[in-house]
Amino acid sequence: MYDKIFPPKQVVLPSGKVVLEKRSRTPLILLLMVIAIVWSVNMTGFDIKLLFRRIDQFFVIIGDMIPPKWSYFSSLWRALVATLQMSLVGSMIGALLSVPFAVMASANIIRNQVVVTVFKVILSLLRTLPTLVTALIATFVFGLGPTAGVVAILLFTISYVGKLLYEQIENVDMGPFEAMESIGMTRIQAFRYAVLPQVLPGFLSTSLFCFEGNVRYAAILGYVGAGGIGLLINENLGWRDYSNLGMIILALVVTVYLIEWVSEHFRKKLI
Amino acid sequence: GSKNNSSENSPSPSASAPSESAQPAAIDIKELKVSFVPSKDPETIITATDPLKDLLKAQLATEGYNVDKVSIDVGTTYEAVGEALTAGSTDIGFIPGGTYALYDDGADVILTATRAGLSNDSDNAKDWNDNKPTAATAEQANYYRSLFIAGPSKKGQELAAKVNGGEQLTWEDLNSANWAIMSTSSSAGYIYPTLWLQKNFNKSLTDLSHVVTSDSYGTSFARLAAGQADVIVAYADARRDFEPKWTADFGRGQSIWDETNVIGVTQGIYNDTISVSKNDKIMTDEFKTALQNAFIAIAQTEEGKKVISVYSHEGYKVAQSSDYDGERQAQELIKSMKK
Amino acid sequence: MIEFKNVEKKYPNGTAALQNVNLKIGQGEFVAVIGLSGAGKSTLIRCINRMHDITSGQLMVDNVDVTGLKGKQIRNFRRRIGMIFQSFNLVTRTTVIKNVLVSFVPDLPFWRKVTGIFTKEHKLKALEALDKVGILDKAFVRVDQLSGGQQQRVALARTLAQNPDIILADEPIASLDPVTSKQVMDDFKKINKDMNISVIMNIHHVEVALEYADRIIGIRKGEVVFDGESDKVTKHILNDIYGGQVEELKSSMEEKSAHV
Amino acid sequence: MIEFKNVEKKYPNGTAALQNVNLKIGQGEFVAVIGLSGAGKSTLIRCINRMHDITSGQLMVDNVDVTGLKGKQIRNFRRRIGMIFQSFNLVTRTTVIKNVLVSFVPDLPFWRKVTGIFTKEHKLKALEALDKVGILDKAFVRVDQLSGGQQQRVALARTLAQNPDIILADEPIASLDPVTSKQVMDDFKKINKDMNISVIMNIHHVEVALEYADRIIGIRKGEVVFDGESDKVTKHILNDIYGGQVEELKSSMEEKSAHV
Amino acid sequence: MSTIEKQLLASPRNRSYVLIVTAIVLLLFLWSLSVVSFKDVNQSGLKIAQNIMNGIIHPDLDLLLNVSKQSVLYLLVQTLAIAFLGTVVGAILSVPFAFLAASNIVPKPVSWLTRLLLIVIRTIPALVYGLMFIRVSGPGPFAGVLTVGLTSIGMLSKLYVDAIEELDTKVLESMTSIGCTTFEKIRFGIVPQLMSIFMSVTIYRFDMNMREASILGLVGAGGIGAPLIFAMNGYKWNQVGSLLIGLVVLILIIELISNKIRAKLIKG
Ligand SMILES: Nc1ncnc2c1ncn2[C@@H]1O[C@H](COP(=O)(O)OP(=O)(O)OP(=O)(O)O)[C@@H](O)[C@H]1O
Ligand SMILES: Nc1ncnc2c1ncn2[C@@H]1O[C@H](COP(=O)(O)OP(=O)(O)OP(=O)(O)O)[C@@H](O)[C@H]1O
Ligand SMILES: [Mg+2]
Ligand SMILES: [Mg+2]
Repeated sequence: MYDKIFPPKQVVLPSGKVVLEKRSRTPLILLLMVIAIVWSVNMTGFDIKLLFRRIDQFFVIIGDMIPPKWSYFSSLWRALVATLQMSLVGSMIGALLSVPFAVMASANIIRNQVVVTVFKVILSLLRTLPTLVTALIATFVFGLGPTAGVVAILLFTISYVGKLLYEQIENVDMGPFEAMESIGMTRIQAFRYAVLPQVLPGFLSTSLFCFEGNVRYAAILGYVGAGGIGLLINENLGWRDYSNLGMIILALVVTVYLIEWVSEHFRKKLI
Repeated sequence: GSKNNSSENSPSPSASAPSESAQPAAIDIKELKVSFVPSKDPETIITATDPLKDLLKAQLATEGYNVDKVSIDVGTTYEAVGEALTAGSTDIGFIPGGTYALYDDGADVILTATRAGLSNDSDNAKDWNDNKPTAATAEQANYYRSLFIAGPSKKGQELAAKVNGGEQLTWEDLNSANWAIMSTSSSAGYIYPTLWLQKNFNKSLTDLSHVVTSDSYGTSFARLAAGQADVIVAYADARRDFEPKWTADFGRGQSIWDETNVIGVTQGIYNDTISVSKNDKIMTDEFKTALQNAFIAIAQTEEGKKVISVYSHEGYKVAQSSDYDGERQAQELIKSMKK
Repeated sequence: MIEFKNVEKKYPNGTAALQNVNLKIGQGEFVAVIGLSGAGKSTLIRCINRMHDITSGQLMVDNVDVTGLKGKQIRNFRRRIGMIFQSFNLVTRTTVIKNVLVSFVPDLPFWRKVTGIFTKEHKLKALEALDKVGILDKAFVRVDQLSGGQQQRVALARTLAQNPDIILADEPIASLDPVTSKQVMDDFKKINKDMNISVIMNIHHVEVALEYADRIIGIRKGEVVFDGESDKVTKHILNDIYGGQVEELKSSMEEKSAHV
Repeated sequence: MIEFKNVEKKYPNGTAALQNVNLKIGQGEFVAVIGLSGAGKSTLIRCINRMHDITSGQLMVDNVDVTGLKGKQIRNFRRRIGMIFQSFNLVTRTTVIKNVLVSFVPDLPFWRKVTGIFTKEHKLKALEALDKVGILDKAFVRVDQLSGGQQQRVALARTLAQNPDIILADEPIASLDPVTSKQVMDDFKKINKDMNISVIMNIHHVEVALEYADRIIGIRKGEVVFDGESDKVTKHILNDIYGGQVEELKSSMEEKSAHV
Repeated sequence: MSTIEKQLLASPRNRSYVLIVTAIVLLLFLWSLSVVSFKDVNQSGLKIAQNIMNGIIHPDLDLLLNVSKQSVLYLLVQTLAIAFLGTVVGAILSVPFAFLAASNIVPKPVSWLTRLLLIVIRTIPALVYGLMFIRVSGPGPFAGVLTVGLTSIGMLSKLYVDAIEELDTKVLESMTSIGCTTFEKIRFGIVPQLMSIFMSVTIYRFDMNMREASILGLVGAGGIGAPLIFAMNGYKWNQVGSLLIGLVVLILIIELISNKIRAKLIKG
């Protein structure tokens, strides 16, 4: 298409040979990018000068957070633990459930294109549904508190890990899969023995990243009464109690760091 | 997009002021930023605020100010507008009294909204139950109350029966119920109910054993209807707002007035304010007065009424900082209880 | 015994990859299939274990019509036929023995299939298979740490562990260097002779084919144009199989020998 | 002319990779360096363009003492010497021509370096280089779509575009199959003869070395144990270079020829 | 046979390790499972949930199709602009972070410190960033862009780092042999390798940012978020439904396009 509008350039070598050079798409892409950026800048009122002039205001709240109020830890750790539990359960179940979804959405494993498309769209829809909405609905179904948060996290995990997983599965080397089939395995068995070992490290790493993300995400879930540390964040934001907020964030940072450290340890073992 | 933030432009008498007959030289203002926080459930989700821009421009022009551009933003949290006012990144904020009191280091209150008064205004809960349903009156009020509302659950009925029977509720009665309240910075959903508990039982909302926070009054009422909560706290006309939903969406057989009862009434809460930023060079006393006049005038036009009704405002009254001393005390009290 | 009767294979896009194929291959034969690229060698081999379906004709293996098999029957049938690929098709992230153990999966009870825990007996069998191809010492090494030749041997061991009657090999030495190729071909020969397993192999190296195989099948444009003992292959026959391109082939053969 | 005078190279960990090396290589020679793995072949080659520093002795290229060069001088000096690697070392994600154009980068004005926009003249030169190695038609194809042999040719073209006096090649055909190897070796030979570029090549395939190179340098344990014309290499000499392991080598050679 | 048995005995014993790790994970899981309870499931709650769903799947189409400056369509387009520009900002900020965090480029302590900083950056909730930026620019889409930009950094730089750590450094060796300086090596050896992966990661993040629009509503940072939250708070689920439909259609279109581009970038 593009090549028809911009016919390839001819390059003639001194020896008389002729090479056709396809027109680069880079200028067109750059042009489109520039147009898109200019349009968005207009649309959003983005103003880099204002940003630099007033950037000091950005740090006011950070300044208020330091030093964090250490004594607040005694009132936040329960909520933190609850948040961790919520995320752990939601992420683990979600990650496990995402596997069948991802398999059904992989064009190279499932031969029926309709099934594949349907599952891809399901995963996409799941990701679009705002977690706030799912969490709120969950509070009505499962009552108030962490169960609802778990469900919301679980749904999000399925959609996020599921999507990354099916992308990995579709990029996998299908040779071993073929070999397994030639041995007489079913497609599901062949998946288990030929594809799973290849995607396992990636799967674990996305799941752990998602778990860590969920710990932070659980912070927002407090907003709809799904429990956890989110309630405390909202409360302290409401009261402009930024030193307490600083303590919460510090506690979260330490937690996330520990999770990352542990997950890195196991990921290295696995690869 | 705005190329310049208004706060950086001090008002200057314009050289080429349009010579409007009897007016003194008009003052130019590049941009005026107005931020809204609907403190109650907004009438419509579409921010039908566009007409306000022109109304405000027109009114300010008659006060001798030429505003090039009015931009309006709608946030959903009070803190966002509060911070913006203190930082001077917005000029005018429609915020609840509680938020004003919390951010008064950077915000000045200029107006209080007035709204239709209600047919009940007693601070005795039984009166509200005897005179059901509550209706709007033609009178304007600049304050409202918060109610403790007991729902159709067994516990809720039990509490209501006690109140209607003229008995005093005990702390044990309240403590045995499931509560749905709003976040801590909400006046009607947290602060004033806490004050009430403090006055009557020397306790706070957080002392209750079974209490959950809702993201919105809608959720509170839904939980009340579902029996997940026995008691909720809400602004006085909330039941009017949720009357249709009660039977339609929350699936109750009878009307909200039949199934819910008031078991406590808080003192008056000042209505929403219009506050302006202190850290904003254009906010001279003259300009504040001009704004006060402009908003009051807008609220009297047909078109203006329509716009502000989106936020359940019906008119504006000039306000002083001292009007909110009660609010400040309440907040002090709650903060000291938290510690 | 494998028997092709008037087999034809058309791909969905209309390519007629096999036409009019009639062949009988007895148990224990070592057959090399040669032909130009695109002649249909891979298609021929893959029809035997139903990795592809034929479009008409009959394909009998031990007097069973393969075309009629379904689902579980196909899978059981495939268990008897080992397949070796040009690119080995191993799971490179796991150990050698795990790659071999895979052959036992279809026989396992469900819980073992899911957990991937194998019995001691199976492990011994897998090790034996590795021993047969001479890489017992690499059993617990990860496959991606092996050379190409060693990897092909793992693939061979995987197939042996399956205890097949027939081995199909699709250009098993194409991605190996000459020395390793020789070792792998020797392995094939040994297995073929010692265990009486039929070997049907696609191969591009004519000289290797002539050296190792008992029987040569030449394919051109989807048709069998030669079928006979290796010793009977003449330059003329090669010319026929390779459709007049034998001159090129010859020169490339010469190049190669000049080269090594 | 390249001249090694008593060159010694010790790695920081104490390994003496080169000792007592004295060599003179004239312009336009085709030299093959052979020896066991670990003998020091790569080290020898890499000292020439200062990818490694020698620890004592002198290394002169065209009567300039290479050891003394610094920073920009080294870079300018390297521009005259092309280097080819076993694993090609191309940027696989871009087109062939962009890989070749990289040779001109050090001569570009700053803005061109930043934007990566090359002159038409440079493009022509790059295309010519590609023409010389016979893959002009692949000029605008992404490298990862090429076969190994084609990739090595791109590397060769990149080096040619540099217009070097000397090409150093570290096992350029080790990862290629026999047919492609031959093509690449022919390219080397052609360049060497037509353009009078010196070629110094490490190589494991003795037969190939003997066939193509004018001169053989045998290295054992960091020392030059043979230096002479290819025709003069006898089994005895090979035995010496490969330290008694020539029996094995021989058998492997026989295997190979049996094989092709 | 005996050598075979010997070899079997020589199999690496990591069973106890695997068992212990599995046991720990299981225990953690069971311990966490204690937060889950289903005793609060009741009929009227289900009824309300059902009504909510019912509202969402019976969207208020008038709202969606009405075209004015404040219509859903306009706000959707504004969300698109916020997400796009936010992603651009995030991508630009992430590049230096990624290089500073890549252990094969900078010394260990530097990469460790950068990683720590990245954790801090991505741990601060979007709500808090929203407030910080509102102090800078006031409520509105500009604050939204900045918030989106900052919240994108966490994921973007992590995926960038992964790409950088997989760099093929052999190319650099050959560039050294050509006589290139460090700058030239980065420009012509590293950038071409990273470009397409970075682009593909960034496009993925753009897609995610569109979906996070509802969170922006919480801080008044423009776009479809505020109406979405208002509609939720007002229990107008048919309005929520219509907003979501608009969002979903837009996102599906974007996803379709971005998948195409990403496939092209990766496979060439
Ligand atoms: N999946 C397929 N769909 C359509 N046509 C195919 C397919 N696979 C192969 N073909 C075509 O069928 C013909 C035979 O292909 P086949 O792979 O059997 O050849 P081959 O002899 O194995 O060649 P090579 O030596 O290159 O492997 C070729 O024309 C090929 O293009
Ligand atoms: N960077 C290094 N640090 C320390 N020792 C090294 C280094 N590189 C090579 N050596 C050692 O120097 C000796 C010569 O290595 P060199 O790579 O030159 O051998 P080679 O002849 O090229 O071998 P091969 O054929 O395997 O490539 C070997 O003993 C090797 O272990
Ligand atoms: Mg084939
Ligand atoms: Mg070497």
